[in-house]
Amino acid sequence: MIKKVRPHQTQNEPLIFERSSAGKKGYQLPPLDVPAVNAAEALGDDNVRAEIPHFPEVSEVDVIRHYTRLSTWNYAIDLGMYPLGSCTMKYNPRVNEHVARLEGLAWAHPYQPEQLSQGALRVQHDLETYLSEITGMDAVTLQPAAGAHGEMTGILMIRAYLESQGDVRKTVLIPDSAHGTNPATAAMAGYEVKEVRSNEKGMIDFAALEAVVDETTAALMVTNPNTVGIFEEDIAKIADLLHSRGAQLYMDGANMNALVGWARPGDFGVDVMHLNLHKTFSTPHGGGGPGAGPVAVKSHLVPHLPVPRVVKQGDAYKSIEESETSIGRVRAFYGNFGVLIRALAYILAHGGNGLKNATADAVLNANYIRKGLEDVYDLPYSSPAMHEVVFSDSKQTKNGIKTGDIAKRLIDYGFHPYTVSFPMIVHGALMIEPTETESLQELDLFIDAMRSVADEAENDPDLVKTAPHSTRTSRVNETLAARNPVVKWDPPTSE
Amino acid sequence: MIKKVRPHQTQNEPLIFERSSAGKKGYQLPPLDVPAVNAAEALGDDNVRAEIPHFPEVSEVDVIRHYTRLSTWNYAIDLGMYPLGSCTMKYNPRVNEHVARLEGLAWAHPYQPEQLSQGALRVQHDLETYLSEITGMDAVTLQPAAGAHGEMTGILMIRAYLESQGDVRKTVLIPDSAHGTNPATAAMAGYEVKEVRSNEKGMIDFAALEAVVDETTAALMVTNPNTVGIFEEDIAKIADLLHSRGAQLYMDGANMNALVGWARPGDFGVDVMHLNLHKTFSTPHGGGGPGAGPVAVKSHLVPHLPVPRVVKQGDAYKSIEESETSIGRVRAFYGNFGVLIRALAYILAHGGNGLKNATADAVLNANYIRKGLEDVYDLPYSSPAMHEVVFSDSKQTKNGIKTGDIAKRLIDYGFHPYTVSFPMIVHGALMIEPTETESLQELDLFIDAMRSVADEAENDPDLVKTAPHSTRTSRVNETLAARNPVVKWDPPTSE
Amino acid sequence: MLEALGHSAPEDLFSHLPADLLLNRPLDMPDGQSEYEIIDYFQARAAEGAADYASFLGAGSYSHFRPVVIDSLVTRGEFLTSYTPYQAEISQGVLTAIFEFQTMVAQLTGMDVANASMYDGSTATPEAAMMAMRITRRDKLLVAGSLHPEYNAVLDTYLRHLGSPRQQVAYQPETGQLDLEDLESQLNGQTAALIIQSPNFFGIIEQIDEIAERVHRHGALLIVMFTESVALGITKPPAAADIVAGELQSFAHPPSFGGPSCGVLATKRKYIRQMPGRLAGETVDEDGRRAFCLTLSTREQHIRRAKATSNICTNQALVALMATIYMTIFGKQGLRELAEQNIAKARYLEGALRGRGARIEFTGPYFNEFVVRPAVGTAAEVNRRALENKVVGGFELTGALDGAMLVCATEMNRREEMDRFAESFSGGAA
Amino acid sequence: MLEALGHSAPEDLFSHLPADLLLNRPLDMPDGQSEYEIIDYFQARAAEGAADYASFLGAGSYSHFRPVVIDSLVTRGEFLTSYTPYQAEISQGVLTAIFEFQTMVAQLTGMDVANASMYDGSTATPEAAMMAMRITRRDKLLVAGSLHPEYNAVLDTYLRHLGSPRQQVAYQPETGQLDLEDLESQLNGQTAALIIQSPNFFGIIEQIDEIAERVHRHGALLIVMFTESVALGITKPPAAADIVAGELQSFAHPPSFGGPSCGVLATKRKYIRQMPGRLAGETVDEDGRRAFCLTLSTREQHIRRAKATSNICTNQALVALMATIYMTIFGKQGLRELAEQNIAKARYLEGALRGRGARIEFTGPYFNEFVVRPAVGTAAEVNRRALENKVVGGFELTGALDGAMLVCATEMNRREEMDRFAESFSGGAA
Ligand SMILES: Cc1ncc(COP(=O)(O)O)c(C=O)c1O
Ligand SMILES: Cc1ncc(COP(=O)(O)O)c(C=O)c1O
Repeated sequence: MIKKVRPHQTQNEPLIFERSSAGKKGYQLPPLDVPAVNAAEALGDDNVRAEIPHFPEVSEVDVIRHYTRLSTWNYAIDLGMYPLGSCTMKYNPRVNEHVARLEGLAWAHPYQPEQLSQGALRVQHDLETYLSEITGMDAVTLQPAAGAHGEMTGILMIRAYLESQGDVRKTVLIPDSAHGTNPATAAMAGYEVKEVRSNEKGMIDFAALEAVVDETTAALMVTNPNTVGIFEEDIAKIADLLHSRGAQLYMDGANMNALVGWARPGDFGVDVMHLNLHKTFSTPHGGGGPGAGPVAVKSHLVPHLPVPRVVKQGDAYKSIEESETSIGRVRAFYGNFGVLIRALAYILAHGGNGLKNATADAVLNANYIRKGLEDVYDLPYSSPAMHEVVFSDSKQTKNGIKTGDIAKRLIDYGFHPYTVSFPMIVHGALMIEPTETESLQELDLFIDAMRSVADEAENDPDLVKTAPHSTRTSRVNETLAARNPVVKWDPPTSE
Repeated sequence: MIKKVRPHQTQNEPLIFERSSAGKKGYQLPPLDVPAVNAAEALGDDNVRAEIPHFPEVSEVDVIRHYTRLSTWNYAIDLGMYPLGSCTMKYNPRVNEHVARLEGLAWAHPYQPEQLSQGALRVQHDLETYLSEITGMDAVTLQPAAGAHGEMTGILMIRAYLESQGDVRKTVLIPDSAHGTNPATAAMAGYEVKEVRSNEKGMIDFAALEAVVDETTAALMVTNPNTVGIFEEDIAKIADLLHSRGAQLYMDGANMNALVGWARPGDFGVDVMHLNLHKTFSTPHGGGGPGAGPVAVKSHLVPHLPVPRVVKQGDAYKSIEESETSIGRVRAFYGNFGVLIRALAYILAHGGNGLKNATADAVLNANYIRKGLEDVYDLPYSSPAMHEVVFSDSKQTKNGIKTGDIAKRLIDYGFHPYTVSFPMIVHGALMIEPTETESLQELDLFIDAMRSVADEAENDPDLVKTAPHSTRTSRVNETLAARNPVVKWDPPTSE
Repeated sequence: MLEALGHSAPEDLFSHLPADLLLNRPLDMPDGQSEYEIIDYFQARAAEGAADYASFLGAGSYSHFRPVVIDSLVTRGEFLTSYTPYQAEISQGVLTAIFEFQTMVAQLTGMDVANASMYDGSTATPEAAMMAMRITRRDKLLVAGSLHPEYNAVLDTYLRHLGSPRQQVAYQPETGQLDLEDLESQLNGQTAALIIQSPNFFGIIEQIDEIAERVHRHGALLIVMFTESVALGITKPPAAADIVAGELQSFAHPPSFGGPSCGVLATKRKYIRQMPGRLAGETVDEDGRRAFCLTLSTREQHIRRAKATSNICTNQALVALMATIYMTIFGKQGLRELAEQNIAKARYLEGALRGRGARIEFTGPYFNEFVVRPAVGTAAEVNRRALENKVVGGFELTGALDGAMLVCATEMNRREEMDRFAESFSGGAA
Repeated sequence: MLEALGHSAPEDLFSHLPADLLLNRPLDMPDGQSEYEIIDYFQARAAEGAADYASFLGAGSYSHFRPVVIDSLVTRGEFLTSYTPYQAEISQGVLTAIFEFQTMVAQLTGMDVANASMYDGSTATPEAAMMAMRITRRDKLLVAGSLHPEYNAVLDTYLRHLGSPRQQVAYQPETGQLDLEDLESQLNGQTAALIIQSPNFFGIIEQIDEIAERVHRHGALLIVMFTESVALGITKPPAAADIVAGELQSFAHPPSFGGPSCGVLATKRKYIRQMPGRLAGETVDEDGRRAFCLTLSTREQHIRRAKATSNICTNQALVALMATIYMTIFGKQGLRELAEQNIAKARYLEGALRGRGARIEFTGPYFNEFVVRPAVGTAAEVNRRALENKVVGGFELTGALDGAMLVCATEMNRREEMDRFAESFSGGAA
């Protein structure tokens, strides 16, 4: 029985272009308080455009209705559990939205004089201080705009460091369980990628690693806990191995929600790592971004941190814009400052103890789900789970049901699906991360739904294969979309 | 074909009490910066309560989810046309919400010193000035909290005025088309109510009125345009009649959206009237309130206006708290000040011309609907329509279909129903008020839906009688609710 | 569109109006303004206010922390821009929230039923009085002398014309509580109800049970009114009352110069059909699922017209929703803690003022407001000095209490602010 | 729950971690704070800012009116708290909005296709450069000397390690536009692309068609970058470019100390498979109804891994939504009017500064920014005086432009502010 949702109406809505009527306008500018200027005279005839073809022309109420209606077609954390593994979809506190919009912060210009920027600089300094303590690292840069951007920043620092040692190396090692951004980043930073195999415990195979680390190895990029939600128990040994062979250890910190307050990468031998503030520190995903991917480093990498660097001198905060040894700038200005505000607000709200409790609850919730489902879904790795648990669809495939089908059917039960088919080392993966902000009630509903789908996979496989059945849009044809991509609206050709 | 909506999922949600878990809390107070005090010692044991039985205990995410989920079960102006006749459901501009929340206004205390209240007083003074100009009246009080409250204020002023003339009268005349608040108000103000008949044009029957106005008549309460959306063409004559017999003319201004900028009650001979800022001046209805019901009067009633009165003296604004001749206070403090802010913002945004255009559009939209539907629904009065149009269900009743059924079926088409069964002079009324903020597209969809329902009433009456079919809640049993009213949640009795 | 209707100009739409009634000039008003200019205007008005002052004003309008989530939720268009939930099938969100509101108000006040809101406390009070008159079929009202004076004035406006005699019951000058002897002397078989406020206008908690016992002995009803709902988190609920009228502004809305706020009216089950205002009730839909709808509307003006229990139609729904969210987010423990913080802050303020030689006027137990008299000079003088230190002082009293002031301390008042205010009590005459 | 899993303490959940890796002390951080304290902290930080100053800073981050409805809509939980729309059936809202965004960006820039956003303009630029290198299979880049210096620095960081030679193309010292002769002299068969900015860092509009013609003659691509999207409301779109990279911050977000903002990347249809970033595409559902989904993901890291067109994953979706709403609400006419107001304001400022003897550095056509040199003293001195009048002046330039500053005037700058700023140009040396 589906307990969590019932169908109700949602308004249909055309594309905004289809709603336009010539001459409509949703916003009025104040009258000019200076003489008007003829654009063609000011810029030259050649530089003035014709009107923007087919651009929207609608009223304010049209705008409100259009986007309100669209919004109702979305699932969201505010509506319910969003157990996307690796994404840490936790509740986004509303006070964080409030403080990020305070005029003195939201309207601060990145070039305004330093004496008028003390607040904005202090926010960054405070956040860096807390993130250093949380990670056990020596310094932090807040510039990167997202996790992948942080990876690039980190890998470039490794490159700069090695080069400063006169030691140019050419490969980066990446476990086969890694997130796609890891190899993509290494390639963008000019490295060759070599894959490292996982063992039967779902961890890096230490022997395989030992065999492959050599004098061409710049770094190993490890995610810990890794993408099957398992803590890499050899992490310290791995760090020693790399260091003994002149290589660096990069940690993808996307899964820090499993560690905050309990264990610190800086204590494992990690040289550089990124954090995803939009995961662990609750800044809202907003349908795909913006995020922030601060990078934390050990002291030997500090000279290579990107500029600008925010520092405290006496009572004043300063921004250092130049450095000889820095990798340079990775982004204009100061990173996604508005996101940093939200993350700092989250940290202040929790405090040290609150963060630690949240971590424990996240791990507890994942293990509760594991326990509730391990008899009906295949658990490829029996190692203890941290903040997420990964099953495979192997018990269901005999009826032709794949992880993607189970995911779509889960929608009918009122949940956003888990992460589908990732990590790649698990064939047909179901990657489930509840986070700490889900209540027992919601977890029980989820377990109940997943068990019910397993049952349907057994007894009514077609129901599952053709799901979802309760959404305004039935299963979307992704193949067709890719075949002849239509990525822009064009006016109907007049007949 | 239903074009406007499709079913989609909505989350189920128990009552907040059913979501509670002992010990949960959604808000943290800052630590006390003064010594804690034992409540029993401070207040005496007898004065301290036991814990509040069954009061909610939930987390912040529970709160966000609960009310977000609930909200998705509502229809709203932001989702589409809301053609409730007499309610003037127009678009509510968002900037008005913004300015009403500015700290210096939202946190202003009604007793703060006058020199620190100049802004709050000026807002009221400016609004009064504009409303006087719009209505053509001599003065305005902003105290009343809603239309009905304004009615009472107005009728009490009439009473005070008559009494000041030594002329105590005992009846108030009310047309049979009037809104229920009119007779209820007259009764609350201690008057007997006498009904006045409407004629075949849907207007007050002048002859009938003439026959009934006498020396016991304190006032006539007239709505103009009246509740069938028709302008009372004899209004000036009616005023003269009343005045010639020592009675006053009260106008219910709920339908001012048909007149603003085009005609002014002060020019018709109206002595006192109220406005509904939550109708004509777009302050949001919020699921039923708050509103504001300012009352505008002619000069002879000015001495009787309630206190406080906001006046301008030189450059300063003052609040006059006492007056011998005033009817007194109708509400503590200054009325629904936050609502007044929104209405003033609306007036400023439109300006004189903008208001006039909005009125024309409102009348145009109503007439467009009338034209689109008059062949399929019975139009009881052929007099020209103003801002709303009233049909009757008499063409549909032959198949057992009533206005209430058509309304419920309209829900399936993605619209909020019109006003059902009011005014009472039209048997089985369908009272439709589109307002000016609906686009031609939405109006066409509405006409299309109404025509389609008329068709179904003819060809598939059961479909209509059992509607709605697309909502999460099917037709609600109102009779059962009234039979043994359950108006409060009680914990399930333990077995 | 005009053309589709056979018109050539908007004027045609109004051509059936008598020509001499048409306004033949533009409205005498400025042109329409842009969003930016409007924000500018209101920012200027807001800047004329007291945003950077500490304040010790209460007296019926209170400043309390307001969780950010309240506005995040009530500004959702589905709540903000919906109408009264007459069409239950597409209004279950609002209806469910009202049902929760009614339940929480009942739980808080110890009553059986509560309505969906009244305009405010000051208008809920005469509605309660008229309800008591309907129930008892008596017309004499006793009103505590310690009622908020503006509430008393509103009561007067509402009731003057109904010919119902009203008499004041004195408060004891020492404790500030209702004078039980005076009460006894005035109660009789014509008394419809006694109206008291608790905490009363002076912040003092009344002896509700004792009072109720006396009132009921005469077949009259007890109406208990409150303006500071935070007190209900810790003080004994007025369960002995027959009708509770009050104000939830503290839970819902910043002071906003006095409105909008949220009136409540709650009573015993047996009086439900005499209640004014809307009620949401539980029922089922065609499929037997729990659903809510407005109910008992035969009490209301749109059905019963001149015989309705009240003329109220539009109420304070959105503010009631704010209060509902507030009560939910604080919850059982939070409301208690909040009340305890208010007690502690007020006691600290009391100490600070006593430290400056000020006298506390009444001995009765108070919640977060009390009447204080400066050692030298008047309340007005103290307040004038306070203003210079960016403090808005207390509410200056008149009559018997002339020269004293009513001060309020809530969880928002910082210790430093209270010390700063206290300083104003020791300056010389201004 | 712990017990259900056979645990007795939270510590048990971490007992499988090597003991020496567990943190055996509390984090060295303050205790958790209440909402009120958090607001207090950030209000204090905000108060340390420049909220009450007029400002003439642009240089890549612009202040423009921001319609209130943007935040009313993007704070709806359904937008704010949803993830990347991988599950199309319950993400049609976000997907439709992205599709609209892509369309509007294409319409605005004159390109065929645009992606769902990049981090910002400064990172979109190297992504465009790498894309051009993939398309042309060439590795030499020419970069205009009039590019935003921070963008240039980011380009350097991204490309330094890929061994791609980069050379600067000079700007004409008189007009401030790209020096076409210098361009010709550097273009050759190894050139992958030329990267220019228009309006360039100095606010000057480039001769895009002429430049494109020359670049294409050598089989290279033209990348046009912009930082001030408001210009696109009136200036000719860079339709002759092959790739357009840019920044929509002006349409979307207040400056926010430089981020978040909204990078865009648009190109010709034929290069779609070489684009980085997400793309929403139109398709149908099982019932044949129009639907949208993410598409061409074989370009992306989660499928193609080391061979992806970029490593980008999380982008700036919510800011892109803000820009989409902004473009919608201004619309066709509004964007043009807005651009015209910017032109007028900047011309007034120009006049006011000339009136104080200042020299405008370049003769090329500019939009709302220009380089100005005070008659006496330096930009730094002028800015110092301006600050005393509550004006944040222009961006101080270095190198060949030492002593001059880049100033920006938008529709938000009032005439009075411009006059006030101009006064600072005529004081003596500070
Ligand atoms: C394990 C892991 N690494 C890296 C990333 C990339 O982070 P971002 O999307 O912030 O660029 C993700 C995010 O999905 C991830 O889950
Ligand atoms: C004609 C008419 N009069 C009076 C009222 C009562 O106004 P309110 O609900 O603001 O008290 C209404 C509102 O529904 C109305 O339509």
